[in-house]
Amino acid sequence: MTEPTTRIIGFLCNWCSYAGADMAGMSRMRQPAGVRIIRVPCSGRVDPLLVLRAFQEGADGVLVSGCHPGDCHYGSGNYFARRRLELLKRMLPALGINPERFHYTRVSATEGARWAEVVSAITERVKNANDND
Amino acid sequence: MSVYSYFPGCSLKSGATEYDRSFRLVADCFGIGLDELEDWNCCGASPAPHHWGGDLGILLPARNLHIAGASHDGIVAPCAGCFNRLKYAQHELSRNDDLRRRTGQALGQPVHYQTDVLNLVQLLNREIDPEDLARRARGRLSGMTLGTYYGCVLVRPPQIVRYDDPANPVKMEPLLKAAGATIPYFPFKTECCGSYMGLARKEIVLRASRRIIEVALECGVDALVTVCPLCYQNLDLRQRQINDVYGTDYHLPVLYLTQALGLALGFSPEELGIEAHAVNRPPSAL
Amino acid sequence: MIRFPESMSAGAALLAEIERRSGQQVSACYQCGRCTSTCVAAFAFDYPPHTLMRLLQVGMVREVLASRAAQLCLDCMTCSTRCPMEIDVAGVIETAKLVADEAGLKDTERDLRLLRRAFLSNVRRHGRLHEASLLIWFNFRTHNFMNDIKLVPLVLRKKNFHIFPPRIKNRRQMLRIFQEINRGGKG
Amino acid sequence: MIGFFICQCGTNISATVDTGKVAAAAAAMRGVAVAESIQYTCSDPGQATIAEAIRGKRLDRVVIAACSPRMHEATFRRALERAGLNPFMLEMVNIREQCSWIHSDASEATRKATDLARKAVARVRHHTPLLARKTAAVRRALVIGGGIAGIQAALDIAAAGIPVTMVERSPSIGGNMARLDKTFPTLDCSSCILAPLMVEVKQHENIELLVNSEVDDVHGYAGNFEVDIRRKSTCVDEEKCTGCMICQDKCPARAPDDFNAGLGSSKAISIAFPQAVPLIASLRKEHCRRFNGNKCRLCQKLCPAGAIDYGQEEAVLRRSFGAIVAATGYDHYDWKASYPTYGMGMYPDVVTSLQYERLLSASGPTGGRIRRPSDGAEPRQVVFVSCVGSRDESVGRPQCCSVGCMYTAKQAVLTREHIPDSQAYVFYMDMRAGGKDYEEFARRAQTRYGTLFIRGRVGKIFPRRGKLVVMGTDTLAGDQVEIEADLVVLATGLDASAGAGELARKLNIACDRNGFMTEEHPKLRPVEAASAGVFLAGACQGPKDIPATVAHAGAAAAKVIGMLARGELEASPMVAAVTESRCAGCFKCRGVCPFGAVEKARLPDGRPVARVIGSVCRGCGICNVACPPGAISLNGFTDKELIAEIVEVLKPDVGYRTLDFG
Amino acid sequence: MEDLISAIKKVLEQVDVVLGWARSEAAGVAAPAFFHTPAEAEGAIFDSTCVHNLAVHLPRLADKKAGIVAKGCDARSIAQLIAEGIIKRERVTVIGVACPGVIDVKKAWRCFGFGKRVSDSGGQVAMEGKTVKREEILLRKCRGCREAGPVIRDVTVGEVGKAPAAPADPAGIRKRFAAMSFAERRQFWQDQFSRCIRCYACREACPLCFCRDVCTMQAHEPGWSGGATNSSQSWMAQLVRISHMAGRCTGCEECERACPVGIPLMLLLEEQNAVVEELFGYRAGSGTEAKTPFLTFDVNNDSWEQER
Repeated sequence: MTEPTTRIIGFLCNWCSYAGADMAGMSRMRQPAGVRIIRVPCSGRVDPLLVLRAFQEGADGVLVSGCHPGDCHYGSGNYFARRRLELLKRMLPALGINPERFHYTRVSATEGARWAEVVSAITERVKNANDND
Repeated sequence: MSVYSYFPGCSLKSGATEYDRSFRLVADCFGIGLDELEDWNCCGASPAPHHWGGDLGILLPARNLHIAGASHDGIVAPCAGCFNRLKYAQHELSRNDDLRRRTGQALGQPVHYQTDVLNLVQLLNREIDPEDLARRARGRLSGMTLGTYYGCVLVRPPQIVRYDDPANPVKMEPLLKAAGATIPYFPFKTECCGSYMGLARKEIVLRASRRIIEVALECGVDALVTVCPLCYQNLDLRQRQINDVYGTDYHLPVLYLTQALGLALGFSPEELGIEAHAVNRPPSAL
Repeated sequence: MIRFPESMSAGAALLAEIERRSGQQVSACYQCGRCTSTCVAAFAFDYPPHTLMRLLQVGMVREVLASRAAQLCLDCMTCSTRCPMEIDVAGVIETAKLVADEAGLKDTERDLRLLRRAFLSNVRRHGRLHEASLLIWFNFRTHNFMNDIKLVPLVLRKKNFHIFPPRIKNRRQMLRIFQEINRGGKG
Repeated sequence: MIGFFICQCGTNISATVDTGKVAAAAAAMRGVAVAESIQYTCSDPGQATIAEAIRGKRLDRVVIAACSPRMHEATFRRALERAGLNPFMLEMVNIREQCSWIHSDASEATRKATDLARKAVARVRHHTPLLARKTAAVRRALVIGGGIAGIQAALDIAAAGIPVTMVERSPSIGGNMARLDKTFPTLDCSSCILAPLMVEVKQHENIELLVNSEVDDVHGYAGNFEVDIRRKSTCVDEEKCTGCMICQDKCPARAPDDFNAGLGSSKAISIAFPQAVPLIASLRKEHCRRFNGNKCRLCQKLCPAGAIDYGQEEAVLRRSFGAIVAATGYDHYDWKASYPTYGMGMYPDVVTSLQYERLLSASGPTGGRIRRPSDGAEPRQVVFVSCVGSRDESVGRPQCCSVGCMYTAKQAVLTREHIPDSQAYVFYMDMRAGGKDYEEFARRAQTRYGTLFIRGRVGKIFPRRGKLVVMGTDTLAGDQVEIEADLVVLATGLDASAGAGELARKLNIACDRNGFMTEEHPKLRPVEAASAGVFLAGACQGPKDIPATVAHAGAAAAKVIGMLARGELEASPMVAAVTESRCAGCFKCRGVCPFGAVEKARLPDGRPVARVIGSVCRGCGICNVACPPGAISLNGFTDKELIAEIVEVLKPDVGYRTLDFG
Repeated sequence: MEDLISAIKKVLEQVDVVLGWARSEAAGVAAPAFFHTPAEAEGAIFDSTCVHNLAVHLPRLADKKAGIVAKGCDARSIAQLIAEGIIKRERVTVIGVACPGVIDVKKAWRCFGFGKRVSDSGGQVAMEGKTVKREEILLRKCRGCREAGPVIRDVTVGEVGKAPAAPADPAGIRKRFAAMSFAERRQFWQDQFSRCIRCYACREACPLCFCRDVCTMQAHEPGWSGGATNSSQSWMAQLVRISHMAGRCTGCEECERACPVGIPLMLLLEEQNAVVEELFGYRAGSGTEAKTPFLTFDVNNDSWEQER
């Protein structure tokens, strides 16, 4: 191993973002190899503690991706999620985690290209996150 | 007794002295103290915001706000245009640090701009109890049908002046009704009279003002009531010009709100300066 | 003929400036024309208000800046309160007026510009508006000596009418305000 | 005993991922009894290999590394089931769409596939067998609303042999369609096509019709709803009333005419309209003299059937239903307060499009002759104003009403048909004529009927010498327009009907920002509401014209029939479940559940605990996060499973770890 | 004190028990007491040594009618418990007291010696002849107190609403923490939690931690943290608690006061409360009707990710 791979845990909702990531694959869009996707039914299922647990286990970054507003398969899961995750994002500095390491975003089932862009961009940002700030 | 800083503005000191006079008479009647602002300056009116980046439209009124300070219960500007400029300046100063800094520089000290800015209707609504007014009204407005004409700048832009319903203002009504007048629905109460175009582009003013008078007569009003000297000028002073251009024969009196209330309170048309209006043929019931 | 996309790119910078300063989104307009419907000055415009908005949308910003309409707008804000998309149309036009000045487009409606300038220098000198001298000066400059002369006796009838209203005392402060404007603004 | 099978997918996977190497790594993982690389796991031989291993090696859990679970999870679940295993003892690893297809470096891809395999093996250890539960469903449907949508849905459901109860709050069914004169683009008479259907509802043996009734409360869940229906007091015995109208003729108290949209007047006791179904009178107490302090009892004295009962009381019926169809329709936008520029209702000759329908209709207050409300004169110049309360953010109505363009064109046509020397002007924004034959119809309005279409919005309407001046703009000509009109018709937009929001709350379904009820998926589930067992029909879901409403209602009926035909419902077992011993009784789960799937229960010792109604739960897991003691958890996505995934997928720190947190 | 005692007696006529404080013979501060009879109520006191937040007992008394003597900060906890439906408003009678601020007993002991009894009179805190000005040893929360008037109260004793006039806490650890880099903060918490003994006093003292026996901080399932007393697992366990306090913590500081090894837990809770207030304009315990922001959402206004 020459350079340590930037490992990012992605929690993706089954209906939008996971399908979007599949779409990116079907279009053969190259993506960073460090992303490990965990499928959840809905971003509303993502407990902020899961994110913290991923950091504790050594993840370099965590990404939660769900449906666009109004598109949630369950109606409101992404709305609950963004409140919880926004709090988490703003709490991270106090916990000693550069908030650049955590992102939550929205990718729909048809947005394969967007998914590829999102993971590439976020991998870059995580890579550049300076913990001595 | 409440005392207000009184910002007459240029009009009330020149072309609209009767507005100034009738305002003072009515204020006296109800024990409203008016303390004319020391060394006030022009609010900038319509031209100031259109030149030199527009900031003059804030700095000129800002000086008046600053002079008023916090000395009284607020500052009253009977001229609707002045009221609008003062509100506008206040709004901009409250959200623009740089502007505040520059204004302070010009004034030589940090600008004080938070005083309560009131228009005439607001002031009268605050200070006059309609029941009290009804008791003191001598019946000279009863049987009269008055069209309330608010114009533009009293209610627009709503997010800055924050006064009355911008599409259908009604705040003059309670006072005039208490004074005995009948107020019909007047659909042109906020249509523009043509503003300051009288000198340079007269045709705009004449066309706009004609329409207002035409609709007012259609609604059966005996007189229009306004709080704006410029509206007054366009509707009353230029009524003969309208007749000349359009071949009409309008004689619709245009009163300031304070003149209408003054009549109800028993002052004579002469005292109120109504006889000096262009259309000074008094409405039948006067 | 409007050529896309050249037209859009030509107007992009000016449009962005107008949108930024007015805080309005010109692209929200769907050309219903309600602004024009009750505009009291539109009959005197070269372009009605909704067309001004359209010209901005297609990038023909200079046409708007140089238009008579932008100068003649009364800023009565009727259009702004009635726009179904809640666009402050008057604010957009007003901003166009300022941007036109800064871009040096000063040829349209010279009389009107003259009047506004005269008004302001009147205020600069006296601190307050001196109506009579403004009227005389304006009529003289526009060679329209009888303009509104018939109104004069009507005004003179009024009690306490000052032909020469008092100047303000602190005229130095007034000058400082105008200096500040000239320093900060681009006039 | 876990079986691990990795698919080569021809070369789709094996070109980048060394499947043999991954299988070897998997074989070393705890609990893995067999690890194989297979050319095509989804093929018959592939599935046979897996089934054989399950039986031969006594596997109780299976991990398959292949394509996306969205592709073949169902396939492999069935394979497990056929091999005698619970189908939920499967875990899939997505190494195609999310690995081999997006990476080119073989060693990177292989390492990632190994990580993912380890995560899946760890996860599958926590799987428990899940059973799809079946619940009996009540074979009866409730249709709320008796307009054309409700009528269509009820008739379709009843035709399939499923009993229906229709609840209508007004005295007659028929809804808005009954008030229309003619319909676009065919100009056939609205009541001629509607009336037979109304009668059919009344006469259908499988339909119970409850008018003057409203849904009071809804309990239960899909298959087993308990609904309280409030029957309002109308002082008329429905069984006895024959619809002879004697009471209405003799009643001395005038009352507003709701059916005629406020034009003309009716009586305190009346039949809603001549074609009403059921044809029975009802009494409006607020207008009746007897209920306002007078002694009048004329109607009771005169009624030949003895149907008048002043003491009639409200009643609440409780019924059980398997499914509910909401068909509450629309109301026209109440424009008066928001459009002072159009006179706020001060001018009698500014009418709404619905009022104009009544003026056109032969059953209307003018007998089908167009007359101005102010003076009864026949108008010559009629101005139509589109988009009143539509496409107007300033009054909070950004949406297109979707029918205004067409009904206005129709009304313009009918105006010329009624008054040949009249002229119709239509102020429009954009002509939206997207239906079959619609554009052709709109063209004809222009060419054959001489309607003048003016593109622009009206700014102001004011009176002048007995006429109304309409100030607008012709944006195409680029100039202001002024028309002196005899009559102005406002094409008001469509709102969700009054009370729809309240009903939606009772049904536990959402409404969009415009107040219309929200479907589950805008494309694929257009008639299903987000709550299981609740369906939407017609304009309650969004503005629709008649053909679209009928189609939508038919679709809702088909869904109801499909659901209730088998008599029982099968629910996915991947739903939330409560470990009662851990439940602290705080009910935060209940607060966040979008579907109302959590109910309060009490343990024998009196302790309150949450309980999940499996047939209502949809498996989102929002509750799982909200539960502090972790008592409620989502089957198939438990905290334990997810934590195991996190821990394992990040396990080999060598060459990886850059962040030391905790 | 007479006012308080008679108030408690009055309330006792309608409830089963009143929670309050009595003089303690043992420790440094007043002791929580359950008054069942008017005679017992004679022993009630209230002064700056009444540090405990008695609301912590209310969930366990949910089936009884209880009265409770409450400082401003305690009342917020009660309000929050009611808002969450943990206890019922009609079953609790709140006796709001005018609070002079309460002492940080650790600071008191630093002045007087460990374990010594302290007493409070007229702004001076005294022990065995030694005195110290009360405001010098107030708890951190009392400095810049925002809660002087109890948000809910049925009976009021004394003139409530005046916050103690004490200088703000010297920034100390907070100032240092603010200046740290992300890596330094991680190290900081590792050091802090290396001292954690997993006693769960933080949880036991917290009025809002109603899960108690089924709390996931210590449960083996589902495995948020292991049960070991190493820095990493203790830290995660605490994060579980803090996460569960989101939008619920009223900032009463009881967890930090109870921590026997002095971990600055409020550093995190204060931060979280500040973020919640910034995002949602919400402070837990502001009223009995409020809905915790994480049990609801706002479709149109929750749009932070778009701003980025």
